Formats: sequence, C-alpha cells, structure tokens
Amino acid sequence: MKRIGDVVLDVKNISLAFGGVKALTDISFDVREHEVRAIIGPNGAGKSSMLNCINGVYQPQHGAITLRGKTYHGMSPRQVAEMGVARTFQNLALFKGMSVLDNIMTGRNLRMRRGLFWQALHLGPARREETEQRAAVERIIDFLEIQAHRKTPVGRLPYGLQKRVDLGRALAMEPSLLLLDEPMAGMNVEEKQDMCRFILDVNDEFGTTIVLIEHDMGVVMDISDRVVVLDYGKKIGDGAPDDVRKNEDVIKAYLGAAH
Amino acid sequence: MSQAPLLDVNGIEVIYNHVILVLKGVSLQVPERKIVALLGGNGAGKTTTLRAVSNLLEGERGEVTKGSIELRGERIEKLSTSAMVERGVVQVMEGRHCFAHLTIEENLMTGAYTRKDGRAAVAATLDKVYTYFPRLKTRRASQAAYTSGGEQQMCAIGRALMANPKMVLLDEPSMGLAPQIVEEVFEIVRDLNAREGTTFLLAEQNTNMALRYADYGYILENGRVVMDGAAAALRENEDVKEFYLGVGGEGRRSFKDVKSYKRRKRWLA
Amino acid sequence: MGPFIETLIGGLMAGMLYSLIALGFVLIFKASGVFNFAQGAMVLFAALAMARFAEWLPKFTGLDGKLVVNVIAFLGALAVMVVVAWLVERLALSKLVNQEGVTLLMATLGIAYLLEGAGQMIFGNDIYKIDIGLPKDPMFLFEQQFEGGILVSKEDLYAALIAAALVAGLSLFFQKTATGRALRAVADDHQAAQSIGIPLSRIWVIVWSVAGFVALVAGMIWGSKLGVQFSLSLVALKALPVVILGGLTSVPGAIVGGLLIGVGEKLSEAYLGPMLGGGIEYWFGYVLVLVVLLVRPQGLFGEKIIDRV
Amino acid sequence: MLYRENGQFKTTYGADSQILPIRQDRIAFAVLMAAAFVVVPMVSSEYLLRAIFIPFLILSLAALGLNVLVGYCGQISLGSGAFMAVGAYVAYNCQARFEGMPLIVSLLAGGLGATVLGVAFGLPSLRIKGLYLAVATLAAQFFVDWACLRLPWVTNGSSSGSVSIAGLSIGGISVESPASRYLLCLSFVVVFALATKNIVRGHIGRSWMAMRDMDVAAAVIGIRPMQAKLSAFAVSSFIIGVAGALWGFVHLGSWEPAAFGINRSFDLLFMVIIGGLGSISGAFFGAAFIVVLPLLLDKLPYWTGLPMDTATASHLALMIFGALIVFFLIKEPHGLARLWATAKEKLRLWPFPH
Amino acid sequence: QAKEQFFPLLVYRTGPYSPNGTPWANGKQDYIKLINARDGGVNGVKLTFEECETGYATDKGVECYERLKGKGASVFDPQATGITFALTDKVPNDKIPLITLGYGLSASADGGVFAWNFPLMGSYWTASDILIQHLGKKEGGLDKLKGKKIALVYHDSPFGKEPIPLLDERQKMHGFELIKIPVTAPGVEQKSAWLEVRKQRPDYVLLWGWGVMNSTALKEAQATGYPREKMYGVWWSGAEPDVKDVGEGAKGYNALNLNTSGQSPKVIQDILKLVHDKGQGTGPKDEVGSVLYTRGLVIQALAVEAVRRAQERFGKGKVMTGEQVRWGLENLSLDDKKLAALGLTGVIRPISTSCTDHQGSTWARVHTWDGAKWAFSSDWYEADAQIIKPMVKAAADKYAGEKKLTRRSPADCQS
Ligand SMILES: Nc1ncnc2c1ncn2[C@@H]1O[C@H](COP(=O)(O)OP(=O)(O)OP(=O)(O)O)[C@@H](O)[C@H]1O
Ligand SMILES: Nc1ncnc2c1ncn2[C@@H]1O[C@H](COP(=O)(O)OP(=O)(O)OP(=O)(O)O)[C@@H](O)[C@H]1O
Ligand SMILES: CC(C)C[C@H](N)C(=O)O
Ligand SMILES: [Mg+2]
Ligand SMILES: [Mg+2]
Repeated sequence: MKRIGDVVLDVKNISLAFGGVKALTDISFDVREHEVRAIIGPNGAGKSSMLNCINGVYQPQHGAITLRGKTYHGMSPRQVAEMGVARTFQNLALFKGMSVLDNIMTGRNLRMRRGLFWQALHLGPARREETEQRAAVERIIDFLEIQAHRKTPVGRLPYGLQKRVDLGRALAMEPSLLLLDEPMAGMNVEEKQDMCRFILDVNDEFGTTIVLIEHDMGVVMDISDRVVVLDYGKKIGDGAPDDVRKNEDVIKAYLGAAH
Repeated sequence: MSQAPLLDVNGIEVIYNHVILVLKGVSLQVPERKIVALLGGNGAGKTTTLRAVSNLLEGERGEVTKGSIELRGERIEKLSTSAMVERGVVQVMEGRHCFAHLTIEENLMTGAYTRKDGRAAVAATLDKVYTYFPRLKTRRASQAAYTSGGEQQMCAIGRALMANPKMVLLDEPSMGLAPQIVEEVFEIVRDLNAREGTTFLLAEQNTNMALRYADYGYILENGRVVMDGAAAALRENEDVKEFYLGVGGEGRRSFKDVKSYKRRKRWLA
Repeated sequence: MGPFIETLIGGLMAGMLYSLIALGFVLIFKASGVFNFAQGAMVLFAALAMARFAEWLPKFTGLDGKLVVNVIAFLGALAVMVVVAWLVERLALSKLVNQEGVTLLMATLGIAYLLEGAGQMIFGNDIYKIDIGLPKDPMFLFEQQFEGGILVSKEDLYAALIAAALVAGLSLFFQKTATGRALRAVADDHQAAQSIGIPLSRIWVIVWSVAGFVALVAGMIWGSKLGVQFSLSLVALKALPVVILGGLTSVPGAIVGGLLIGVGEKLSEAYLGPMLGGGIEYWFGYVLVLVVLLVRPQGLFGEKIIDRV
Repeated sequence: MLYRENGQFKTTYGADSQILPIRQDRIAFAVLMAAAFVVVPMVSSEYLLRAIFIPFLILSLAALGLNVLVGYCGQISLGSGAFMAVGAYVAYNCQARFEGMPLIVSLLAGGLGATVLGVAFGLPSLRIKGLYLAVATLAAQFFVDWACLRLPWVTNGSSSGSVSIAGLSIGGISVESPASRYLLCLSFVVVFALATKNIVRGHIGRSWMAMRDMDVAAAVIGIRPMQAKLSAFAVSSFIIGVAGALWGFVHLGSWEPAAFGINRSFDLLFMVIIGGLGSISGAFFGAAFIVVLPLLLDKLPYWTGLPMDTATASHLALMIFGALIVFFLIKEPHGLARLWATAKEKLRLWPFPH
Repeated sequence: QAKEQFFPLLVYRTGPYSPNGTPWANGKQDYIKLINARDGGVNGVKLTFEECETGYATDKGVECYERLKGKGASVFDPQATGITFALTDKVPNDKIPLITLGYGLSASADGGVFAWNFPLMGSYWTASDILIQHLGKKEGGLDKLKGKKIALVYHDSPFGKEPIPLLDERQKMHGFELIKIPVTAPGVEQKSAWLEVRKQRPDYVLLWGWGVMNSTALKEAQATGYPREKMYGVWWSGAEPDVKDVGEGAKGYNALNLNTSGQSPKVIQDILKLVHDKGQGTGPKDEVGSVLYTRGLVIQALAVEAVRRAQERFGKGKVMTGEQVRWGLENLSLDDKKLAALGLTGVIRPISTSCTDHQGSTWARVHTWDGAKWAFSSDWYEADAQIIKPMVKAAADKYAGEKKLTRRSPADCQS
C-alpha cells in the first residue's frame, strides 16, 4: 500500500497575470510525497500556467513556492530541474530533429559532466559515462515499450507515441516530483490505459510524486489521490476525488451535469 | 447507403518522403448529410487520410500514390486545398494550428476568406461561432499564441465554421478540451448536421463520444481499414468495446487496475 | 554647425532611400514569412529593365518625349516584375510550402543569383542611365547664416518625397484590409492558411508583384542617382539593418529604422569616423541594430516574438 | 543484396552507438580514407589539388564548423566570413610577429582568436533569435571586414593592406608542394570531423540540438541555455577560424580582407543548407557542390560547343547555380546528405519497396 | 602541327568592375586576333587565348591562374592589383612573368628583386607623382602647394592604398595637407566621403577609383557641388564608362592617361578593317579605340612584342616559355620606328626596359572630359626619378628581406 508522506511542494498565494489577463489568482495548495495530485479545470483556467510557475518557466507576481523546504519566488528552470522536478508538456515540446533515444538521453544531461575535450575524443571517461547513462535510458525505453522506435526521429512518430517519449524524457531525469500536463490527450482508451499503467508504475516503484493535469475524468477519478480544481484562475475545489466530484461549483464550472 | 456518397475514397496509398508507406489501400465513403467517424489508435493513419482528402499532404512531403478520391463524383486528388475549400470542404487540423500572431477574432475572420456572400453574412456566422464558444468571445482580442490549449482548439474549430462549409474534416476535435466542452463540441456537430446539413468526417480517439454522435464508423489500424459499420453496431462489437471503449466483458474497468495482462486484438491474429 | 546640419539632412535622405528598399523586405516577410534576400536583385532587375526600355523605345519606335518614354518604360518594367513574381511562385515558392525559414531564405538567395544572371544577360552589364528628370545639382539654403550655405541635394529631396508617399500608401493597404489579414495569416502558418482556403499561390503572386513594384520604384530612384549597374543589387545590404531595426513585420518600422540608421551612420561617420580610422558607416547600422535588439529582440516596432510551451 | 544490416547484431551499447553501425559503410569509409590519403595526392594534377581539392577541404572544414552552429544549435549565422578572417589574421600575426612560431600553433591560435570573437558575438544570441540573430551576426561580418581594412595593426602595418605568407613548414618539413598542402588540410579536416562527430553524438551535442529544437523545454530538463549556446558558438568559430587560417596560409598565400567578405559567408551557409543541416557529411556534400559546380559551369561553353563570350557564360553559370540551389531545396529541403540517406534507405529495402 | 603561343586572359566582364574591365578585355582579344589576321602570328607562330572570368576577385583570380597556367601560359595580365599581390608570390615558382601595366606593386619596378613583375609604363607612385607635379604647375610652382589641401578619395584596397607612401613623401616636401578619404569597395556608398570633402573643402581631389566607384564619385561630387575641374583621377579613373552616364555633370573632370584614345591610330584602323569588318570583333564597334580598350590593346601588344623579342634570341618561329618571355620583357626596346611599324605611333611613348628596370617609361599626360569626349589638356610629364628611385629600392629591399630573397646577379639577367 502507498505511504503518502509529508508535504513536498507547497504553493502559497500564487498570482500571475499577463497584461490584463489574470491567469492565476491567489492559488494555494500542497502536494504530499508519493501522492498523485490532479489539477483539473476548464480550458484556460490556468492549469498549465500553474505548472509553469512551479518549474520556473513563469515567475509569478505574488506568492511563494516551497519545494522540499526551499522557498522560492523566482528560480530558473535549470535550478528547479536540479532539485529533481521534471515535467511533460501539453503541446509536445519534444526535440523534433532528434531520435527517440537522443530525446530521452537529454533527460540525463544533468548527470553528464565530461567536458568538450573528452567528448571530442570520445574515449575513456566520456565513453564510459555515455554507456552508463545509455543503460539507464534503455531501461526507460523498455519500460515504456518503445524499443522499436529507438532510432526513429520523433517527428515521424504518431502523436501518442510522442507523448510517451515526452514522458520518457522526464523520467530519464529520475525526478522526485513529476509534473504531467495532459499526458493522455489525443489517446484512445487502450492507450490511456497504457499511460495510466506507466504513471502508476512510476508512482509505485520509484515513489515519484506526481502532479497531473488531465481532462479525462475517468482517469483523474481513478488514479489520483487528491484533486485541485481551478476555474478562471481561482481555486474552486480541493480534496479527494469523490468529494470534488460532488462539489456543486465544480459540477457547474467543469464537469457538467452528465458526470 | 443507397445514394451516391458525397466523398468516396477508393483504395488510396500514401507515402511520406518517398519511403514511408502509411496508408495501404484505404477505402471509405461519406454520404451527404451524415457524420462519419474514423477511429483507430495512434499512428493508424487517420490524419493522413484526412490530409489526403483535403490535399494538405504536399506540405508534409507526402503523396497519394494509388487509388482515387472523388467528391460528388469529381476526382479531386489533384486539386489545391483552396479549391477544396471553395467546394465546401474544410479541414480542422490536428494540433490546432492557430495563427499565432493574429488575435482570436482575426483568426476567425481569416476563416471567412473564401466567403463571397457579403459582410453581413460573415458577421452573422461570427456571432454564431461566438454563441457556440462563449469562451472565445471573452478572449477575442488576445493573440492566439497566448491563449490556452483548449481555447486554441475552439478557435481552430470556429475558424473552419467561418467558411460556412458543406463538409468538415475534423481531426481530433476533442483533444485537450474539458469534458464539458467536448460534449458541447459534439453537440455543435450534431446541431450543424441537423440544421444545416453539414457533413462531417471525424477522426477521433475519443471513441465513446464519436460513436455516440456518428452515423457510421471506420476503424483504421496500421494504414488499413480493419472494420466498419453503423455506429450502433460498432458500439456493440466486443473488440471495439474492449479496446476502444474500455469496457471489457465485465463492464468498465478502472484505470487503476489496468496493469493486467493485455489481450491481443482479434484482427491481428 | 553648417556641416552638422548638412550631415543630418544627408543622413535623413539617405535613410529614406534605405527605407524604400527595406519596404520590399517587410512586404514579403509580412505576407509570407519569407525573408527575401532577392530584394536587391529585384531592384537591379527592375532598374535594368526600365533603363533599357527607356533606351530602346526611342531607338526602335522613334517615340520621343521624355515623359512618355519613361512612363511606358516604367509600365513595361512593371509588367516584367509581375512575370517575375509569377515565375518565382510557380517554380519555387509553391514547391516550398511549409518549409522552415532558413530554407526559404536560401531559396531566395538562389533566386537572387538567377535574377542577377538573367538581368545582366538580357539587359546587359554596362552602366545604364535612368533619366527621370530629377535635378542633379544641389541647392544651398541659408547662405547668409552659414558660410557656403546649407547644401541640400534636390535629387535626394524628391526621392525622399516619392519614398514617403509610397510608404504611406502601403501602410494603409496593409492595415486592417481583409487581404492584409490573409497575408499575415500566411506568414504565421502556411499549412493552416491553406487549410482554410487561402490560395497561397495567388497571395504570393500578389505580394511578390507588389514587392516588384516597390523594387522598381527603388531601382528607378537609386538608378537615377547612381546609374544602373550590377552594384545596385548591393544596396540591399544597406537595407537589411533597417528592416531589422524597425522590426521585420512593421511598415512604419521600415521608415523609422531607415531614418535612424541613415542619420546615425552619417553622423557617426562624420564625427566618430576620424577617430576610428574612417569607414565606420560600413558597420554602424549593423552594430546599432545589435545593440537595439539586445533591448528589444523584435526590433523597434516588430511583433513580439512568441515563445511559450 | 550487398547493402544490408541483417545479421549484424549489436550486443553492447558502445557498438550500437558507433559512427557507422553498418559494416558495409565502415568498409566504404576505409576505402574512401585510403583514396583520400594515398591515391588522390599521387594521381592528381597540380591544378586539381590547388584549385579543387584544397579549397574543397578547407571550405568543408569551415562548413563543418558552421554546421555546428546552424545545423546543430539552430543559430543562423551570416558572419562566418568574419570568423575565417579572424582566424587568418590572428594566425598571420602569430607568424609575422613571433619569429619561429610553429605553423600548427599559429593555425590553432587563429582558431582561438575566432573563438573569442565567436563567444563575444554569441552572447546576444541568448536574447536574439532567428532571422533577427542572423542579421545581427552580419554585424560581426561588417565589423571585422572593416577592422581588417582599416586597423593597421591587424595587417601588421602592411601599407597595402594585403598580407602574405611564405615558406610553410612543419617541424622542418616544407609544406610547399601541392600534395603536402593537400595532406595538411586533409589531416585537419579528418581530425576535426571526427572530433565534431564525437561531440555531437555526446551530451554536449544533444544539448545543442535541444536548444535548436525547443529551447524552453531544454531549459526545463536542465540544460543551461547560456552554456549550450556559447559552447556551440565557441566550437563552431574555432573550427571556422582554423579553416580561415588554412584558407589564408595554404590556399591563398597572400590575401586581402575581401577574401573573407560577405559572399564567403553566404557561400558557407549555402554549403551547410544544401549539404544538410545537422549532418557532418552534409558539410562535405555542400562544399563539393559549391566549389565544384561553378568550376564545372565555367566549362559550359566548352562542353556545349556553343560560342559564348565570357560574360554570357558567367551570367549563365550564375543563373544555373541559382536555379540548382532552388532545385535542390525543393527536391530535398534537408539537403544532399538526406538525399543520400534516403537513397541508401531505398537500397537497403530493395527489392521490396517500403 | 601548327605552333601556337598561348595567352591566358584574366578578365572581368561581370560584377561592379565590368564596365571598365570589359573594354580592356576586348582590346586584349582584338589585338591577338589582329596579329593572327594581319601577320599570321609572330614569325609564323599562331597566337591563341582563353579567357577566365575573375570578377576582380582575388581568389577567383588565383583559381584562374592555376587553371590557365597548366595550359601553357607564358605571361599573365591579372587586371587587378589584388590579384597581382596574390600572384607575386607564386610566379617565381612557376616562372611566368606578370605584366601589370600601370598598376600592381609600385616597388616591383625593381627587377632585381621582383624578377617576374613588370609594371610597364608606370605605377601608382609615378602616377601620383605626376599628378602632384601637374597641380604644382597649375599653381605656378610646387612651392605654391604649401598650405593647400589635397584630398585623396581612394578605393579601400591595395590598389587605392598604393599611392599613399608617395603622397606622404611629397606632402613632407611641399607642405600641403593630404586628406585621406577611403571608400569601401565597390564604392556605391560615397555620400559620407563627399560630405567629408564638402566639410574640408580641399583645393584638389585626387580620385583613385575603379569600376562603378568612378562614376559614383562624379555624381556625388555633383550632388555636393564640388567643382569637377578640381578633380584629378588616376589613369584608371578617366575613361568613357566613368563619365558616360554622368554626361554634362562630369564636364571639366581631369584624369591621367597613359595612351591616346580615338579611332585614328593605324593599329585601331587595322583592327576595324581586319577584325571587326570581318565580323570577328569582340565587343561593339564604337568601343574600339576607347581609353581602356586601347590600354588593353597596348598591354597585349607589349606582351606580343616580348614574345617577338624573345624569339629573336631563342629562335624565331618557336613557342616561347615563361622564362623566355621574361627575357623578352626585360629587353624590350620600342623606339618610334618600331612603334610605327606596329601602328602604335602616338598611341604610347617609346619604351625600353632592362633587367633592373621593369618599368621602361614613366610618362603620362592629363586629359579632360568636355562633356562628350576626352581631350588632352597637358603636356607629357615624367615622374621624378629622384624621389621614386630610392623609395622603390627601399621597398624592394624590405620585401627581399621579408621573403629572404637575394638580389639577382647580373649573370642571372642573361638567362
Ligand atoms: N510528415 C510525415 N513524415 C513522415 N511520416 C509521417 C508524417 N506524418 C505522419 N507520418 C507517419 O504516418 C503514420 C500515420 O500517421 P497519422 O498522423 O496519419 O496517424 P493518426 O492516425 O492521425 O494518429 P494520431 O491519433 O496519433 O494522430 C505514423 O506512423 C506517422 O509516423
Ligand atoms: N504567456 C502568456 N501570455 C499571455 N497570456 C497567457 C500566457 N500563458 C497563458 N496565458 C493565459 O492564461 C490563461 C490560462 O492559461 P493556461 O494555459 O494555464 O490554461 P489551462 O488551464 O492549461 O487550459 P487548457 O486546459 O486549455 O490547457 C489563458 O487564458 C491564457 O490565454
Ligand atoms: C586596372 C586596374 C588593375 C586598376 C585596379 N583598380 C587595380 O587593382 O589596380
Ligand atoms: Mg493547459
Ligand atoms: Mg492524427
């Protein structure tokens, strides 16, 4: 059984505006170790912006984020990455010109240190390092079942597989906190099942904490431990899936009557 | 399907980059005033099929090497995309493709580029689109690049509607939309189909939704049509149920329990 | 003081002429996302056509009367430029839909070579004259106040006025008309524009024809000043920083950029040049651009560069 | 068929990430190297060596360097002529000012000089992108052109502004004969090509490509934009600088700033794009195209047997050159290297298409 | 098989310099055709040629040189100072002489060091020297130049920079002020240069331009109101293409000239009759006899005479090698009689070279554009050997020092 732990990520009173558009208004929530935390909300509610704030792509105007005891207001994406946060992107941000293998290898970049000189020679340490990291990446490739596409340029892969590679790249960072932005968009049920399997495995086996944005309520309700609901940049609900499902505001703003 | 179909795709093959064979003889018919769904997993070739119809393959370095495509009996493989739009066939591209630097409203207005029926008519359509997607109205003055993924999706659909099309090729309309909006989009499809007689060919992953709204469905796997039939019939098919609707023999299975043995699809055997 | 004012005025007028060429770049970029390196070659081509037509007309038809000849030659050259636009679309652009910016840029360099070769082959590679009656001798103002007066080149003055009129006209056309919007849509995303029925080929022929027209006017003015010869195509290099400074997508930007660079480079040449060894106007515009871009990466009036995930 | 990878299984990751994973390719490569090092210098005429092979090699090297920047890191540069110039002039000054400076050291110093400039002009790339950057790099081009022309110490006070180098030798061995010059260039090219290939398939190369393809995502997975871009600028300009030094020392012998003008920059960019962005072999294909084609076109009147005066012939050559560039871009926007790869892929699948 | 003497012709008929390069190239070609048509070659040796387009670019020029030298070249006229600089290091190995008539390295007049360069009839030092003499004469004595301002508007390249050392020297001697205004190649952007001229108001402007730079300079001078009468060009800045499209605006402009122009000289008549009227002419007929055409013709004529002279020593009716042609070039002696025989009477002054003097003559005249044609406006001047000789020697010695060359011995001159 899962041991949900302490708070690892604490978001406090975050506000973010672009010109006149208030993307986020005074949002607070927390994420606990090992849990799967979902963020849902209608389109344009500010979900992706929230992730962008967490990993340093956007700098919120107000509020603070505390990650493993370290509070920050503005950190570069790289610094956040060094603290073990990885993410996937809503609009596929893969490196189009590179193969699947190389894309996932970039996820190991933080761990590779050999400088230009050794790289140029491709001998000794550089080669050893490369082989070691490659082994780790191969494990991820096996795990995601994309062995056959290893050398394919990602641009040629169908959308669903690209999403998987995106996940693979994030996993390669061996993150302790994984932010997933609509990882299952554009997939059919079978593929969603696969994706869920991967997410749950990561969560179970490596104990990775997961923040998940998803529009498929079936998925959200089934696999998340707690759910935050945003609407027009405001938080309108927070709690266990079943509670959220019954929340009037949430039904009105997001779920619609049918669900 | 008694009357001659509006669109008749006959055994087409599509090759990308001269080497990658993607469609291996796909045939399908779309009757006038009907909604036809094109289903299938990732990489099955749905998008490619739609591109072949709307002639958007060239920019992707793809080409139709075999077979024929007819619209109302006219061969259309050689037509340009804009000629297709003039014949009333508009595609909503997968992955949104809004004009990043144009505002939402400008995006919508470009959709009316081929319209010849005057300003007032265009304005009326714009109003219609705004009533379908109120969210767009509130964001009408932002540059499309700065709107959320879902807003862009709405914009792309709305933009196609601005052309007052006879037939719409919808590529993954539900992707990235909130469930409520998905519902709405499909309602809009049904509405347009019923009221204005617009024909739809709809590539979808969301099989459940698609089969609820479509009249007929084709299932594509690996560049071939592996199954087709009336939507209702497909919904009852065991394989479709299991692999596309996620309801195995014993009812809907939780996503939490999927880490089980995967069954092979019967048609691959 | 006198020399300062003269330099300033000279700079302004040179700047206006740069703008004229920059305008051609902006038009095509705005409307198709193509950074058209062939603009210089188009200027040369158009000017050669006009110069030679003006020379041949009286010779072969016995027509004379400077105005008539010039007008007919101008129209003839314009027709040639439309044909060029059509050919460019047919043979190159239509086959490069949806390609990346660099690829298109390289293609226009190829087109530039083609035009330079063809232009000189058809029309010759000597120095030719365009005589549209611009006065060549300068006028001197304020002769009382300044020793030797303030020199103003009448020719430049007229040229600047023509340029200004052209620019004003084009900005009007571009702002808000439906065609203008379609053009911008094409620049953003070729494929999406196609998908909603914008006929790329027609749009491109139109834009390249308009750019051809601008090139012709620029060629006519520059040609009348400098003579028409291969080197005319090099003036495009002077217009590049102007385009970038003003912002690739902004018509008014091309004007402001032109004036800034014109004035900046002439003044700096006159006052900083002697300290640095002279000739600094050669790079001044580019370095100015570099500095400005550091502050505004999209140029002064360009559309903000969008990058978000 | 002969060209198959069937049956060649990779059992280690090392083997799998070889530069040439297919055995037939390795054999072909070995043959090519043998030909380049042994056969070519033995059988080629002086003209062939001096006017074709040497410029081809040096420009390939420069294109290789530029490809690092444009092809791998996605930063368009129109200023590569300037980097070649800096390489050449720094190397020249080393030779002219320091008695007995070894040739190789001077050449590498040229590369380092270019690196410094490259990094300086690379700094703006952190903010400026795309075509804006491309035009901004022209600042380097024009500034350096100007400096070489107007600052006397650049040319070591040569009153004409033209500088020359004579009596090349390495460790006492004269490098004057065409064959020895050719071998010198070839060695540089091979060494740099291998080193570059190694870098681009390692993590540094991947960080360049990541910046090129999607810089925000790259930052999110922990790549430092500054480090990635500047290292690309540095490596690229180093190689281009060395190529520039070779161009001055080995090919021209005596040169003026005009030798590294803006046309050189355009030519290099052509090579990279026609050859194939982000491909090592592309640099060679591109250089071959740009070096050899004009020479072939010069022979046009001779081949067609048409009496054609020089001017017409060279205008025609210019037109054909332009037309071919457009043609190849249409045929394969990813360059000759990709065309080659596609051909190989077809061969591999032959006789079963697709 | 008939014997053939091959002449490689480096030319530029395209690019910014083509208006000037083209008549020059035509003159060279027509003269070869004339010799074949009129004399059947040189003592029975037919003359052949092949052109190579350099575009005035140094690297292209080097490529052309490499290509044509393999085809039996025995003398080159690079048509550009930049190319000359690049070839100067190469020719000693290949043993092929360069004729750089009126251009190239001024120091290469010293045949003792520059064994393979022949700046026949003058260099940029002699040219600038003559111009200063002329200005001095106009002012009523060189001493009157004191306090005057003379601006040098020059093509910023080895070509344009060549006269500077001599002008500096003269400046020291006479106390005028030399203002140097460089123009970046190819010279279509001169606005600042002429605003500078206007600011400085020099008494004279010396123009060291080539190609489009010349006509542009005249147009800018007009636009900034600088009197053309006070402008003096080098002999490369005073031909028809430079003033043609400026027309009236260039009236009064002066330039040096090394040769006559016009269609009256016998050699020109011969060409018209034996080449052009036979439909063999290279360029348009009305260009024959123009300034640069004639200059090209003269260059080719001297090359042919060198071959003829060499044949006198090494065997008539034989094909001459580069070394033999060099001997011919070092032993030219064309007096009035010989010139007359060649139809060159009045076209150039007599010239005679030696192993140490590769120049042979340093005379030039000034001509002036009257709005329709060039007309001579001064007498012949000879450059002041007292000033130039030591400069040449010093520069040549310095060059020899850098390249570790030793001066040729008198014995070497015999080979
Ligand atoms: N431009 C292209 N170049 C090369 N291959 C391509 C290209 N576009 C698509 N493909 C290939 O064609 C196959 C079918 O792709 P297509 O996009 O039609 O699938 P799809 O059914 O729409 O999938 P999805 O549901 O993921 O959108 C895929 O394997 C893909 O890799
Ligand atoms: N860089 C930006 N500049 C301007 N506005 C922005 C920017 N990023 C986001 N926005 C705006 O902020 C709001 C929230 O956007 P966000 O992408 O976070 O929505 P979302 O919840 O992820 O929606 P979806 O489910 O559709 O992806 C939107 O209205 C969007 O237009
Ligand atoms: C005719 C010439 C050779 C003059 C030229 N500008 C030069 O280089 O010297
Ligand atoms: Mg989002
Ligand atoms: Mg698809």
